Amino acid sequence: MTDALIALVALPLTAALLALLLPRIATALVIFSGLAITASAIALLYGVNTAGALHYELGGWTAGLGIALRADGLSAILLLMIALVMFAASVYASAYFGKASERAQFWPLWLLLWTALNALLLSGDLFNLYVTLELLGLSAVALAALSGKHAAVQAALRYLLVGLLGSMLFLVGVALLYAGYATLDLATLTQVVKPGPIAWSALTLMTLGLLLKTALFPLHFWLPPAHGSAPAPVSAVLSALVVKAAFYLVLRLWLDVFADIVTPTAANLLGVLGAGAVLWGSWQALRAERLKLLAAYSTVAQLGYLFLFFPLLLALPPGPARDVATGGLVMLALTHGFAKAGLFLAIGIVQQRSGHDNIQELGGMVQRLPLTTFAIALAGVALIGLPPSGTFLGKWQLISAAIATGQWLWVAVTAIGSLLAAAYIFRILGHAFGNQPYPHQAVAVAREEWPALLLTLTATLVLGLAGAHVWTLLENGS
Amino acid sequence: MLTTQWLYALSGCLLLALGLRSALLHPALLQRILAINVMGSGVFMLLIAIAYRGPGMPPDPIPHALVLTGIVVAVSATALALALARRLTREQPHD
Amino acid sequence: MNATMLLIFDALLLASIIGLAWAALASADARRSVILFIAFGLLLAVAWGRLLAPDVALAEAAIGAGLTGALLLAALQWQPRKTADTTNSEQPTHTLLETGFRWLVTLLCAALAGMLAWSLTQIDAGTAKDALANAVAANIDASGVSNPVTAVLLNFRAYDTLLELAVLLTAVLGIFALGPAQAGYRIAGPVFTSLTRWLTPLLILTAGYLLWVGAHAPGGAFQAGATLAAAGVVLRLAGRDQIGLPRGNALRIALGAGVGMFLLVGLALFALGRPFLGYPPAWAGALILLIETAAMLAIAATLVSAFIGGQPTEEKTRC
Amino acid sequence: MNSATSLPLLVILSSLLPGLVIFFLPEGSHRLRTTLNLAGAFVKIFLVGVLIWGVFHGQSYETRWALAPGLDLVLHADKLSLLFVSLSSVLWLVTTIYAIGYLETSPHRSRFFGFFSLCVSATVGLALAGNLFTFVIFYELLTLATYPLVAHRGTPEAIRGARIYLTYTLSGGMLLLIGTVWLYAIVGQTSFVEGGVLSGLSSEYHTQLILIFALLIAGLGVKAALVPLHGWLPEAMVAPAPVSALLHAVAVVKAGAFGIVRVVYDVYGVTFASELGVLMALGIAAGITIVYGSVKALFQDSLKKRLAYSTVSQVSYIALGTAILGPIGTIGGIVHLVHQGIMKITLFFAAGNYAETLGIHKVSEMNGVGRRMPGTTLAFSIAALGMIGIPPVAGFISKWYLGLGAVEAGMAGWVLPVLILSSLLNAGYFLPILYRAWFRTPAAVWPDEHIPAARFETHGALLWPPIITAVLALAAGLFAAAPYSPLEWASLIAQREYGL
Amino acid sequence: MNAAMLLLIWLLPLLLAALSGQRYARWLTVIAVLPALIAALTVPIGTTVSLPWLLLGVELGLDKTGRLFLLFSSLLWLAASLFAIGSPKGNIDSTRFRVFFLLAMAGNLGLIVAQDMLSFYLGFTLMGLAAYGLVAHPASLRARRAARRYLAWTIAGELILFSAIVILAQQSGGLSFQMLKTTTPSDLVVLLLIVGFGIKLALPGLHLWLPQAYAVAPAPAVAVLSGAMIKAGLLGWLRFLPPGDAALIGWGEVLMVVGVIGIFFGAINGLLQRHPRLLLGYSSISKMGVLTLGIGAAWAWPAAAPALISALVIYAAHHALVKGALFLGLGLVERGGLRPWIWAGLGFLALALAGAPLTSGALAKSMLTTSLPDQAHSLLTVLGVAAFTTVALMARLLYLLWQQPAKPVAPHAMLSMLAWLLLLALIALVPFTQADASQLFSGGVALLLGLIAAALVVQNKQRLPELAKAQGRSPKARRYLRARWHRIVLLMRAMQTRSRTLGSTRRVIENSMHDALQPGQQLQSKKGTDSWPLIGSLWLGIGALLLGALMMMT
Repeated sequence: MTDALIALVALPLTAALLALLLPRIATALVIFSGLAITASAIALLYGVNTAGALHYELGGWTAGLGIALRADGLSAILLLMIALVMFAASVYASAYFGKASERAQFWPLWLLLWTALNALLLSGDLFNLYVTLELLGLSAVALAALSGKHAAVQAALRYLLVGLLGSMLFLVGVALLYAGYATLDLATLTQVVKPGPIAWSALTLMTLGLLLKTALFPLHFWLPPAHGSAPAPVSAVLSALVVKAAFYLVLRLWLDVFADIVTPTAANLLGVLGAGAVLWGSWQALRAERLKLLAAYSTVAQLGYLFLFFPLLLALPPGPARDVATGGLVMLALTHGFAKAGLFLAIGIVQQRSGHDNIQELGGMVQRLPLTTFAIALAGVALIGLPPSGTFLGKWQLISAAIATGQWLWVAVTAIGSLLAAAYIFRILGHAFGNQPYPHQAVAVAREEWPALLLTLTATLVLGLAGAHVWTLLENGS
Repeated sequence: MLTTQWLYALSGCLLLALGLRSALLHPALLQRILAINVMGSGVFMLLIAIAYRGPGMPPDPIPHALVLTGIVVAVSATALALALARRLTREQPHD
Repeated sequence: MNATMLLIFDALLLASIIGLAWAALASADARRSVILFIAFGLLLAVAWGRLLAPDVALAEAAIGAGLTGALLLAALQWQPRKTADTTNSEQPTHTLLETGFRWLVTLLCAALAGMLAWSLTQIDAGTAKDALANAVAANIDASGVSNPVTAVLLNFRAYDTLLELAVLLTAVLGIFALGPAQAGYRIAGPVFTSLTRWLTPLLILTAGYLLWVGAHAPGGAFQAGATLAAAGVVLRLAGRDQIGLPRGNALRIALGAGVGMFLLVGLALFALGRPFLGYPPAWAGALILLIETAAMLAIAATLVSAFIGGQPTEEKTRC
Repeated sequence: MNSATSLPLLVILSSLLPGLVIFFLPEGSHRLRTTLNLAGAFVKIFLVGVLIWGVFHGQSYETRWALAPGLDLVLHADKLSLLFVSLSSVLWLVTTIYAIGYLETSPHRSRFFGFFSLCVSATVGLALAGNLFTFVIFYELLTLATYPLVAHRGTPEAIRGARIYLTYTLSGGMLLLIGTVWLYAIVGQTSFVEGGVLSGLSSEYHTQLILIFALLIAGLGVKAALVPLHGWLPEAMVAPAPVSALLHAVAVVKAGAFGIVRVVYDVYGVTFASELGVLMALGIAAGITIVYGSVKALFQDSLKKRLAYSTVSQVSYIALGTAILGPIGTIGGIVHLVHQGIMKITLFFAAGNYAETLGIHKVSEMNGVGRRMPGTTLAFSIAALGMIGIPPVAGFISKWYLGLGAVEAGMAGWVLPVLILSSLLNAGYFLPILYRAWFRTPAAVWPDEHIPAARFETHGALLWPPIITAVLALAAGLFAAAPYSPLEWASLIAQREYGL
Repeated sequence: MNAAMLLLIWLLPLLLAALSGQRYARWLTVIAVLPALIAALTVPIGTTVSLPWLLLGVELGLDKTGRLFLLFSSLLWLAASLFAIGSPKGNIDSTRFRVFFLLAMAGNLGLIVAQDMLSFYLGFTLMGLAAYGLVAHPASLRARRAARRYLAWTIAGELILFSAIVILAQQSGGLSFQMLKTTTPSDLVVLLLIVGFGIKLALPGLHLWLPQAYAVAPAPAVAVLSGAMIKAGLLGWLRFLPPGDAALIGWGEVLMVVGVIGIFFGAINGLLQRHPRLLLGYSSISKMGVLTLGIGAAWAWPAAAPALISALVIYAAHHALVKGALFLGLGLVERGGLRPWIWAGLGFLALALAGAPLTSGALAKSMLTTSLPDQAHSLLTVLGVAAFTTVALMARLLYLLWQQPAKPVAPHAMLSMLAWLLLLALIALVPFTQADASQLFSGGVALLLGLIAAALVVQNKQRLPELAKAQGRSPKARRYLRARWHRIVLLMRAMQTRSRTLGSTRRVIENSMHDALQPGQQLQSKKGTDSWPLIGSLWLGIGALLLGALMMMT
């Protein structure tokens, strides 16, 4: 079972190297390794489900001296999501990048990003987390700048600076913790960390760095341009996975490692920022005039929901109630991952076929690109939080927990945010349904349409209907 | 903690703050990239100060290894940042 | 040197470091900033040496100050000359609000430093914090090398290093994706050209030495790679396009060599039933050297590529 | 899975699967699409028949599927759900036939029929929902499935109408969701149980329960078009006629009303709701809506808008019946669920026929249309009289039970005047139409005559659906006391709710 | 068999209505009425049919009252049907007319055999609404107005009845008339029933629909309207509020007062009319006053009720046949012009209505007066005066017919004349089969007095229009009335505008929502979001807050 832990890092990294060395067969290689990685993720999930949390000591050195890879229910689920989204986006990208030279540059970076994501989710070591964060950041920036357009490069540069600032603060936190507790192993740290200036400062600094990376309002400024100007498969992965990786770390730190340190007030602060993100992000998405910007702002908003969970989880006593709410959080994160990736992929199709992604000029799209429009609609369903998407279940738990703990503000925020989401999604669909003649020759490629469709279907149907398994997995894998 | 550790650790903090401030406030791109490097150096100094055990004592090798890794990561990031910045100026001709 | 002298030295050193950093960051002139930053890096190397971290000192000198400096200097080539003017002209445009925010940032940065300092006072001098250092010492024999830093870097925390090499690879691939390298440097003077004739082999030799010595003394793949890269930089500065950097497939192999070798070793061991990256103690030394050699090549190729700012084009190859 | 656990699911799938297949059919494959549509409709009716047979023989059908801890998707066939299910399956069949005729030559039929089937699937799911959670899911699905239908024509007006529709319904859905979650937070479950589940709660929760009730009703009231939440209904009239028929008679509006019935009877329990004092509020809201809708309808010249406001008014009869404590009022409300459906669908079919055959969209253009299209106009007349509450059309039965229930509950003082006033107003806006259609001399040319009178006054597929539903409306009233009539059914439901 | 016949009373007209578009449809109306006639003659009293599955459970049955009602109604319908068949094609010989005629017939005849409230109500409504089609049949503006007024009143009446029935059903716990005999109705119910049926019976104040409807509808339609259908109100009272309940005593007195008012109100108004149809219409109002009076008396003196009811039914039958025949006669005149023998026939009918000896009128009146209890002697006076006014009215009718030169529009149709003559014969002969001589000779004095009065009235005919003016028919008064109506119209319009304003307010809100949902071109502001000092402050500020929050632990 623990082989899967190694495979999840080694496979994409090896594939990246091979793709670098053998650009001609890179596409086939990516698809093949993508399948293998997905299989590993499934194996890992299976293992976690049957045997509980797994860990693997690299090099045979005990954790502390060496580095341990760890996987529990949460990380295993997210890893599978990463695998599926990346795989779908890979299939899409194989058609999206028309020129062989483009693909040759793209695939190695793409696989490195995949490596980084997997490594980050599996890492059980503070400093190793820093390295994976940097690997993730650099590969994401490199991919975001891939188009070479001025706006893209500019956005990527800002993305890079922001990412570096974030990592730096994270690293300071790591240093502080090492100074205080002489360990880098998360599991060890969890046991020894005590409230006090070191823990407070370290948590503050690490959180601060991660908040910047996960683009929590009001630190989201870098995200829309970066996600909005990257190539479509990259935008998909940036929005769906990369920001979520940073969020995952925040979650880990706050709920596991520093569980004894965090206070309700601090969690409320995150909640307030989350609320700001929901409202502001949704509002900006509503005002966006380009599809990609809309999707990017929607990401800002959707991340906000995740942060709304912090005050709720802290207010709930540890036990079943909190576990159920945590499941809701995971469900939201999962659904958003699939839906947003699918949305960006679909937007990419629109952009390629019509040469633009101006929302005002989408008239007739539903006739010419029915499957693409359908994918956008499905993604919209998930983003709004309508059933049967997983978001619906997630928001249910969000509202439920808020009511149970008497935190009505978050209920209102969720409601308004959802309605704003509906407004921006149906703004697209309204234009798409227009009966104006669609001026562009639009023949969609199945390799592009189907990944988008399947991802959004996963978000809306699979997660919604098979959602109970998420809770079971989290419970079994803890 | 030893006085030396203190001195260096505090300087590290200072460098960090200095770098952070400039990274946020400096109008020029190049200096901001430098500032982030300065920040990194501050953290490295902190780590190495922590590793220090006094004259004649073998220092803790782990922070050293971390810093080594950090330096390489920093140079990678700097190189990428500079490349991006260069691409940007090339795109945007100035006279 | 007695303790007081040492303290004064420390104070002076740190004051210089901070002063240089301040000066480098406060300057609006890019060139000035870069030069001050290189000086800052060199002084840092001294500081690392003072804190008994010679590996770091070497790396800082070679990479932090050296190659970063080179990269920055190269960047000055395309950096707009009139940064000073532009910043001057920008200065008065700060609105009151903006000024307020600037002060606030300054204040908060100071607070950050204060908070860190406060936290540091809380570090108790228990024995626990030596636990890891002791563990390293205890396991050093099984690591295959005697330099503890190298042991940590390439054995205990080899996984970090693997990913770090991946970071390097990512950076260079990112740079390559931005476009081909540009020949844009003026040819150095004849003195420099002749200098390169003996400087280059010297650097290569140094690199080899650093690599070899890393197993038991300060040094290792990174320092060696950086030195090797310095040779490339020197050649480049001498106006050579042919700077020892391979082209095409060979370059890709070189860039991927570090990660590749690491993975190869790790996976091979894994296939043989060992833990991933778990060297058998008897082979550890050799394997580490193998990996380090590949890593050195990769680092050098990467840094030179970064320095020339892109993928060297095939057409420019001189026969 | 045996039939007891799979049948409710199959009922949904019988329209869902054909719908999904239809999406992918090329525009030209008319025959296959029609076959699929009709096959689905007939299979559904057959399955519903099996369900009815089983339920009346004491068999219990339930599909249960866990979606999250404590949250089960439950499809449960009880008498109330079967009433709604049978209504929607039968009317779906009729509407499908009608839509096939109506959209004969228009573009994007695959898309249309795909969403059409989804819409019905959602309605059936909503009807079969065994708890409020499941109900909410299908309630939202219904919104989604109807949006493309309203926007179908793609004109700016259609898209505007669809957007308004959506703004209202999604906001309503959100309120419903919050109410449901709140309820869940208090009770820990949301199952529909005859007689309600809340009466055991201590009085400290009562304020909360009242607020929850307000949220739930506000959420459901949007679809049920309770004033002032009705604004979407006239705007959604831009949709093609079969869609209007569906919105007003089978699916959307009915879903809201059905939800109100569920909440009052099977969540709160009507006695408990009455104790809380919320029934009276609901009743007053319904009363205001009934009168307001009728008054608005008086002033509409557009036929479809007049019908739309009529719906606003009529659907609140259901809410009114729900608000009347006592089995008789309950019967009135529940039976009107069916009666309003068949009558209103007839009216919309007829309105569609006028528009499609002669290009008539306004009341003022209807002079003498009875002579040109006697079948359609006869159907229209029967339904309109039923709406006024003229015996023996079905509407009378509803009105009768509402009135009787109100007297029984001691609410006659205001319910009867409301009923009377509404009937008067109904007469005021329907009878002039009938007069024009039957007694005025027709204009020399019709506004836009597409379909010449041949063997029938219009296409057979357009003519027969309204006639069938008109006959149904007549039969539902005439044979109200017969076994298996909607009324009998409603009585059985009411007996169960009151534990009689 | 008998049960089937009762059912057929309902079913046959309805079924035939469905066929009335066919070519052979002319005789359908005659066929449709036959089951009722046969049932009235052959079906034994006490026959019941129970159809629990129909509607909310239908009970049909024939009792003594019902039988007589059925008899005279079916006879009148038969005569009217025959009369209608003789009418020229294209006018009332049309599918539409036949459908409404048959529907009204089904309702009217059906409600007579109904033994539960709902089937009665069903018949009543069917009759009332179908009659709208008869009134509205002529394609004239006047007919349209009259029909609209008729409809408004009818629907209002039906809704009031509905409320009453609902309450009554709740009070009695069932729908059957049988149960009502043991139920004490509440005052509200009684009031509602009085008003509801009072509209049909054209009680004064509730009569406004009647004159114009009678004036415009085709003759056979008016015949059944004035003869048969109007009596449904009476039957309604008898069925829903059977005398004998103490609660009705007070209401009986009220009803008697109303009846008296009705008698004179109808008579005086009738005298002021120049149009024979209007005159006859007001005469009906007056006669219905008599019936109202009778019912009131039956309620007020329960002991006398059985006899009174029999008398009232006879009176109703008499009035139905005579008034129907009068209208059919008018129809003949309107069509083919006045012929002496028609005038004679009308004269006979007028005498019968006025209660001249040897006519059905005498029989009916004498039965009514004799069945009144002793306490009701004042009513006798009233009835006497009423008879006097009837005479005057009839005299004026004959005079008007004589005076106004009729313009023949078409030749007389054999069938129509035959129908009328048959009806005349029936009216003339039936009294002799049913009554003893004393009853037939009563009322002579009143007739005599009446004739004298009529002569006086005829002499003073010049002054009548002035009287009409005094009644508020002057142009000025008419303007006033119109202004008042106008004001109501204005009010309605204002309401409409108000609702439109509300609508537009909502539209403004909606539009602004749309604007919000669909903003114009809004450029991404780079400056605002890219301000590093601001972002830095926010970022680090969040850090400071976070640290503070974390430190709040202890």
